[in-house]
Amino acid sequence: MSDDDASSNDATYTAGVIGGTGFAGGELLRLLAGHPEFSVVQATSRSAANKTVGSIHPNLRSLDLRFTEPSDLESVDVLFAATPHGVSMEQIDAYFEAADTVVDLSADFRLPNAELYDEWYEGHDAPEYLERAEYALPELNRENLAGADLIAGGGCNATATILGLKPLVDEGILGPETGEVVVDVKVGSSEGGAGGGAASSHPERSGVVRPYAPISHRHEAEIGAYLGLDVSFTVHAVDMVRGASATCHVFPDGPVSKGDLWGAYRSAYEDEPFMRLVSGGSGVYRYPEPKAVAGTNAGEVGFELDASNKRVVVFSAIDNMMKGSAGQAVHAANIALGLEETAGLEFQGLHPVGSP
Amino acid sequence: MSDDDASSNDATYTAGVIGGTGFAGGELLRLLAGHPEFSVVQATSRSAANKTVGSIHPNLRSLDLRFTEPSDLESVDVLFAATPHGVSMEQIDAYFEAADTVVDLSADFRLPNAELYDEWYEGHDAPEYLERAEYALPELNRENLAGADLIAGGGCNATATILGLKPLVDEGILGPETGEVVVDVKVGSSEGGAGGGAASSHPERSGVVRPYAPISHRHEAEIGAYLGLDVSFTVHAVDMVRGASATCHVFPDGPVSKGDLWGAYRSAYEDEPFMRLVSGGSGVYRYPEPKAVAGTNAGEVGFELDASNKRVVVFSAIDNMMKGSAGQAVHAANIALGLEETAGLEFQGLHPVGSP
Amino acid sequence: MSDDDASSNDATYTAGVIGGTGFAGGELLRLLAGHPEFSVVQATSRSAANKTVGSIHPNLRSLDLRFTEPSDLESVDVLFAATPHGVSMEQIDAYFEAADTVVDLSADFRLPNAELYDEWYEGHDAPEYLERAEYALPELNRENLAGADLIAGGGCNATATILGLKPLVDEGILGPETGEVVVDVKVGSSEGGAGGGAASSHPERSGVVRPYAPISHRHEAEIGAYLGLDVSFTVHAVDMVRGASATCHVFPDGPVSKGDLWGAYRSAYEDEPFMRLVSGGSGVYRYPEPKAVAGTNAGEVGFELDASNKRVVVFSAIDNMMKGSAGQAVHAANIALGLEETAGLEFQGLHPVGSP
Amino acid sequence: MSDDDASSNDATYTAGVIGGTGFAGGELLRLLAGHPEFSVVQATSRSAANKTVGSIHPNLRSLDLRFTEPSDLESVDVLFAATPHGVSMEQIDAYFEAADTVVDLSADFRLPNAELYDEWYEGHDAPEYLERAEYALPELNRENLAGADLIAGGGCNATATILGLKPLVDEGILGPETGEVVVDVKVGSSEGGAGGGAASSHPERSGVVRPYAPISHRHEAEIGAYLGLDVSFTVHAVDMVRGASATCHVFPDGPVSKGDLWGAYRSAYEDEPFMRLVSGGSGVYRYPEPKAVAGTNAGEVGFELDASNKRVVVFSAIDNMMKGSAGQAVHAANIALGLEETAGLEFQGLHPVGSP
Amino acid sequence: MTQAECVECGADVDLYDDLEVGEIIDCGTCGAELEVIDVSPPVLDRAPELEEDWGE
Amino acid sequence: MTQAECVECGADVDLYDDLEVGEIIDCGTCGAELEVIDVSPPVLDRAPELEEDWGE
Ligand SMILES: NC(=O)c1ccc[n+]([C@@H]2O[C@H](COP(=O)([O-])OP(=O)(O)OC[C@H]3O[C@@H](n4cnc5c(N)ncnc54)[C@H](OP(=O)(O)O)[C@@H]3O)[C@@H](O)[C@H]2O)c1
Ligand SMILES: NC(=O)c1ccc[n+]([C@@H]2O[C@H](COP(=O)([O-])OP(=O)(O)OC[C@H]3O[C@@H](n4cnc5c(N)ncnc54)[C@H](OP(=O)(O)O)[C@@H]3O)[C@@H](O)[C@H]2O)c1
Ligand SMILES: NC(=O)c1ccc[n+]([C@@H]2O[C@H](COP(=O)([O-])OP(=O)(O)OC[C@H]3O[C@@H](n4cnc5c(N)ncnc54)[C@H](OP(=O)(O)O)[C@@H]3O)[C@@H](O)[C@H]2O)c1
Ligand SMILES: NC(=O)c1ccc[n+]([C@@H]2O[C@H](COP(=O)([O-])OP(=O)(O)OC[C@H]3O[C@@H](n4cnc5c(N)ncnc54)[C@H](OP(=O)(O)O)[C@@H]3O)[C@@H](O)[C@H]2O)c1
Ligand SMILES: [Zn+2]
Ligand SMILES: [Zn+2]
Repeated sequence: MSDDDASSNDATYTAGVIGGTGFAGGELLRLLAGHPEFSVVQATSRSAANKTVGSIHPNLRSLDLRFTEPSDLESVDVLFAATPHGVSMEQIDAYFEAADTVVDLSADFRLPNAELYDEWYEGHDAPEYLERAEYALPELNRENLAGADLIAGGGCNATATILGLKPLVDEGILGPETGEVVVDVKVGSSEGGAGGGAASSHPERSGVVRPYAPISHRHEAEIGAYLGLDVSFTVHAVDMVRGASATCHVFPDGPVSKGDLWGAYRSAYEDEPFMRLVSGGSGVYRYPEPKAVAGTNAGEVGFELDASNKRVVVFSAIDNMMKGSAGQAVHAANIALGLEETAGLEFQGLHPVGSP
Repeated sequence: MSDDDASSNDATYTAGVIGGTGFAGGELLRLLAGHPEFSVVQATSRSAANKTVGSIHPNLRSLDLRFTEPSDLESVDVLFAATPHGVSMEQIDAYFEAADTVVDLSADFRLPNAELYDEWYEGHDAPEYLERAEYALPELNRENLAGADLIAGGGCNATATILGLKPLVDEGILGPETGEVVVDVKVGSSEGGAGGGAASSHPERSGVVRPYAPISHRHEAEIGAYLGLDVSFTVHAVDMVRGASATCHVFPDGPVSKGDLWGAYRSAYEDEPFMRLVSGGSGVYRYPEPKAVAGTNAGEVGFELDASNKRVVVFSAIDNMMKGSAGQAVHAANIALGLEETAGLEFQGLHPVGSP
Repeated sequence: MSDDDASSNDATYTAGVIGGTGFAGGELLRLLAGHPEFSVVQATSRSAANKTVGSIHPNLRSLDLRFTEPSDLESVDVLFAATPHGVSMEQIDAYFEAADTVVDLSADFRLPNAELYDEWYEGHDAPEYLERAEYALPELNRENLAGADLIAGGGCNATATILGLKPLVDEGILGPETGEVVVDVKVGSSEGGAGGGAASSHPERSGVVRPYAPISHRHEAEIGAYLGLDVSFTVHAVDMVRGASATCHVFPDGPVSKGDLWGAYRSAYEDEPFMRLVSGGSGVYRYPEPKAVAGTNAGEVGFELDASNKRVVVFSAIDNMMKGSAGQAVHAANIALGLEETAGLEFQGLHPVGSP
Repeated sequence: MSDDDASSNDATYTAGVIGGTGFAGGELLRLLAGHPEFSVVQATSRSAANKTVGSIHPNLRSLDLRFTEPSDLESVDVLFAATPHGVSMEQIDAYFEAADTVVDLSADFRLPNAELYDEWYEGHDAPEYLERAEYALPELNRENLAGADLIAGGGCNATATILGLKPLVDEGILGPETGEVVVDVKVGSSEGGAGGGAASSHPERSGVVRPYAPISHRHEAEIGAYLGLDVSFTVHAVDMVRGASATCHVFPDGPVSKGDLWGAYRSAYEDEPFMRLVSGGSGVYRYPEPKAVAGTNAGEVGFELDASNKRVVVFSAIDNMMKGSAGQAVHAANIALGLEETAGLEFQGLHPVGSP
Repeated sequence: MTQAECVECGADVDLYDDLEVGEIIDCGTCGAELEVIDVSPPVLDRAPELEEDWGE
Repeated sequence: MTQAECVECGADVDLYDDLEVGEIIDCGTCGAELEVIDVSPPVLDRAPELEEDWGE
């Protein structure tokens, strides 16, 4: 295969990726290398410095780029950081020395203030940046992303949940005073990152329905902060690699009709370039499913009304590596820089597809 | 492989299986052929009459038995019926002509009366048998199974749910007056039986998290009838063949402690031969998981207390083909006939195991 | 999601797809809708006429197109046919009435003459087209594809095998006179198309290593015709949806060095836009694997030299829905029409990825 | 669940398991605890000493036994060792101090002499035991197992291959002088043991067809030693947890008929309690498949005759954790001690079953 | 119960007494589908293969 | 940027200017791990294989 040149000449912006060997880092590299307005000039790794990107990410074997040490940052327009929690808050000043715009995928800058951060995590090193940072999810926060210079990618489970519930909150069907909101999430193994331990080995992780966060998942903090809802949140690992699916069981105070629900969801997402409503219909795919969006930046949302017990069930499905991390980051960067929102994110996904 | 003789001489009871080519029927044949007190004398099939049992169930290739037409029932002590809903209620008189004891795995005799049946299904042909039938789940109904002559196997999702919630109901932690009970179920593809359509084909069914019964699942009727609870019930198909996992999100009225919960679950299941409490602990398997019980008649139940929002999360896992159907049926028959409860059900399951 | 307009104005060529509900048809629709030089004006189906394309292919929900009956063909520049064997040979005159260029994905026009066809299939309805048709695989037949008006897509298993062995044939390392060539193939479930029966149901098809064509697979005919080799061919179904992997065990007559092999493979594929050599190296992905190319038109080829018994083992991996069918067809059409070879086929695949 | 008492009183023999936390060790514990003639008195582990067996093997939660340090061996009748290669050869004297009979599952004592061992491994610490040891596979070596005091379990891929080819060797259809024997093996992830690294993580290992031992697999040594054949051997990892499937492509010198083949295989295996011939027939399962034997000690063997190129294709399928390791070890111990051959190994496997 | 020889693998196949000409049974050893050609004495032949697609 | 030939597959490998003797890089064509033996002119050799278990 003839080599792609990682840096194409007519690209408008240079980009770097910190944590380039990771799962989110690999997806960032794929998206940015195929993006018409970006040219990747650096991907960092401590463990694979000097190696080709393709030695870690086999789909990127045609990319002519080698990892370099993160201690040696090149100057770029936009720096994407995809490291574990805690790294970016330590390095944030160095990042801004190297770049005008920083997009961080960790939890370091997701929460609006230090108090909330301390409640769910363990003390912030650079709290002064918390207010400056904008939450990356365009469906929630598009108006503040234009021109933002510090962007904090949302958590994948939080993203799925927020996309499912936001239309109900916006329409007042759901609010801090309404009843219980149960969010039952099912996720794939890529959510754990590339470094998995014993529980992530193939023999142990195959075929599971495993309650991996029965209670107290930190993504509740984001959901509370941005939707104003206290949710009862439980996450299960299931046998897929990519994908996050949130089923929200909601009990509105008063009567709600299917028309109300369609109204809420259509007005929220009709003009969104990446959102699809999937509720009923015919055939095999009647509700949101992770595999229908796998590999893409799309989010599917749908609902059903359980008249008997006044419940609304909301389904929401994303690819955690795309809409739930790297895709969301690129989407937000597109908005921040004033580019076409869908630039670099056009892939439509596959059918048939197994468990991508 | 030298042939097993399907009918061993010192067996106490003869058995027949209606619907022997089906998934539940195949498991019944396996269990009964390996049972020290049963000898299988007939397995029926319309589509595979004259063929060996092993031509359909490859694990039973050593069983020396051929399918025969269901129109031609042999006299047996116990007749197990594993046909789709509606068949047994039509044939029940014929069944009792052929056998003293009938164990039916369909929904035909699960509900306590015709009114409830009509509410969830479409009119019963033999309502006079509804009261006579005993629900097969020993953990719920052991005292009525001894000597019963018509036994109705529980639904697999209902079984998982009832096993999870019954201890809370027994202790008064949960009742008709307490708040919402959300039951979010994940099931494997064998639940659909052998006859699957387009949605069950491997390319479409692999890797899914698919809401297949978002609302109004008929197993709610059994749960309501036997636990006195209206539950908010949603079932998802996930990528496994065997297994049903129910996550119950429960909001007790008053404060509950972990001690209360352990008390409730231990007093309910401590002496049960097939129930295991799995709540926390260390290692890879900390909560109930279908794959830990796959192939066995065991049920795992566990819980977690979400202090912040007064929620109890209950996890429950079974193998739908065993505790959820064929195993439960044999367990109930053992009790009905006064045999050792665990007879024929001793298999301990596998580790490691993928997606059995 | 705002609708994609299936027919974009500045597209150069109009296209139609016969068999649009099928697996290959769906991939053709995805590729052509995203192709800068094509605009899809028709997708046919008998079973889903009038339904939206998205009702069958959930990834294409944003495509604004409905299926129409195949009896009612629209005039297009290029007609792609993705129907079962036997349909195109009956319809070929009608196809040429509707279109200037026909790309057929079935076996109908793959073989060079009627004699060979009759040997492996059951009599050809339009043998006069056999010679006119060009085999679609560019790595084998690029020079004859420019300007071709009837293009016959290769079989997916044949494609994997031919890509693996051709460099050895070209270099004279392998030929009709050399020893046994054993080709042991592993394929995913999408190879069977959308219409699967009992053996393709999820419970039966999951987790298999199933010899589904132990001998006498028809793709041997293509391999014989285009490489001049009689191969010992066996195909196994394994648990993935997409992908075909061929392991060729080859016994050259004389001594061969690793340098000879690298020379053969590099000279064959160094300039090929879709071929990658993967032979050894470090990390997790050291040889060709279907999942490294899933969703893409790439082919991976690699080898190892078993000095002890003078065997060369050649590994070859493709996505059967792409390089093995729809991607190959679009690639060939690009060449036939003089377009950029990679147009519409730029997707780089995913990492991590499960079993796509 | 009421506890099983690991040591039942009427058991004839006491047993210990070295490497009890491993995959093979866990299966040994399951089999021996359920065996009518054994009582498990010790299971060792360095990493989990003092922990319950159920904390590692969730299926054995009812077993009342804790791991102890391997340095502190109890006296037993039979000691099973399931440690990585190299451990048993160092400890063998200590083992014989603790036990009358030693069954080792590693490669340490599999080969008949030190020369062959040195050729494939790196120097033996206790070569004097090599001749004393008996290869555990009863279908190959039953006559020497009775009364043996050192038994060496076969490699799982070697076992699958030997079971497939032995009938042909016995009948003289295959021999050192006949042509190439290509053995193309597909295995599950449990073959790698519990300690897997990056390549065994779920995201990387799912959905693979990965050539993991393209050439020079050490099991060739056993096959050569016991069948007298040099085989061309290649092993692929596929997406299952349990199972090894060997496809042997064989080219006999002279003409062979289907009758000859049936004769060879029937005479070899007709009286074998664990072997099944599966060759053609009807339905979904026509040839050997790992999932048809998963969880059992059965081996399936079948064949097809490729008249056109004088090839015989032999298929062979086992569960690597059973017939390929723990089950084979217990089977051999049964023979060594003069017990019923099938004792403790009666489980018939499951249908349907996914990827166990 | 009488027996007949399987034409595919040579194993004995048990035949129930009321078996009729034209019935199809499968051999318990090799699984081949066998047609009853005659009943006294019993003769079996391979049943015509249904062109059954079982996985491609 | 200078180049050296991969000893495994013969392809050219781009070498960054500050590469030092002893560093390990992988060939972009065949993936082989190569050790820098000399820098002027640059010479590569196969890096000693780590006995890495990658899947068994
Ligand atoms: N996976 C998801 O679904 C997902 C979704 C949303 C958000 N995220 C967030 O994205 C981030 C990355 O997640 P991931 O799943 O891609 O994790 P991952 O696969 O474990 O990758 C982490 C990357 O960070 C690098 N790294 C680790 N520690 C570092 C340090 N101290 N300094 C510099 N580099 C360091 C690692 O490479 P070297 O060790 O080679 O340097 C690796 O490239 C996390 O914050 C995660 O929460 C992930
Ligand atoms: N699968 C589960 O997880 C599960 C769990 C709990 C309860 N159940 C219940 O168990 C029953 C069987 O389920 P399954 O999953 O085993 O279904 P299945 O695989 O579809 O099997 C149905 C069986 O019934 C036979 N049959 C169908 N219609 C018949 C008729 N009119 N008369 C006589 N036999 C007939 C079929 O064989 P022929 O067509 O060859 O006659 C087949 O053997 C159902 O009622 C189901 O609700 C199943
Ligand atoms: N799947 C692969 O990996 C692969 C690889 C290489 C080549 N191919 C070839 O590509 C072709 C399609 O394969 P597939 O896997 O996509 O099969 P498929 O999923 O079964 O699709 C077949 C399509 O053809 C239509 N169709 C069937 N009979 C027809 C008729 N008589 N007239 C008009 N339309 C008809 C069907 O739709 P309606 O019933 O709605 O009309 C359906 O859309 C086959 O020839 C196959 O050999 C497939
Ligand atoms: N897996 C298969 O399919 C298979 C098939 C045939 C044969 N075998 C053979 O069976 C043996 C075990 O394989 P496995 O797959 O079960 O491996 P595994 O899962 O890695 O287990 C190895 C066990 O050995 C223990 N161990 C490791 N080093 C030890 C030492 N120096 N001294 C004492 N105990 C030690 C480990 O426990 P602690 O670290 O806690 O002590 C662990 O319990 C191997 O020799 C393998 O070749 C395996
Ligand atoms: Zn036979
Ligand atoms: Zn190289």
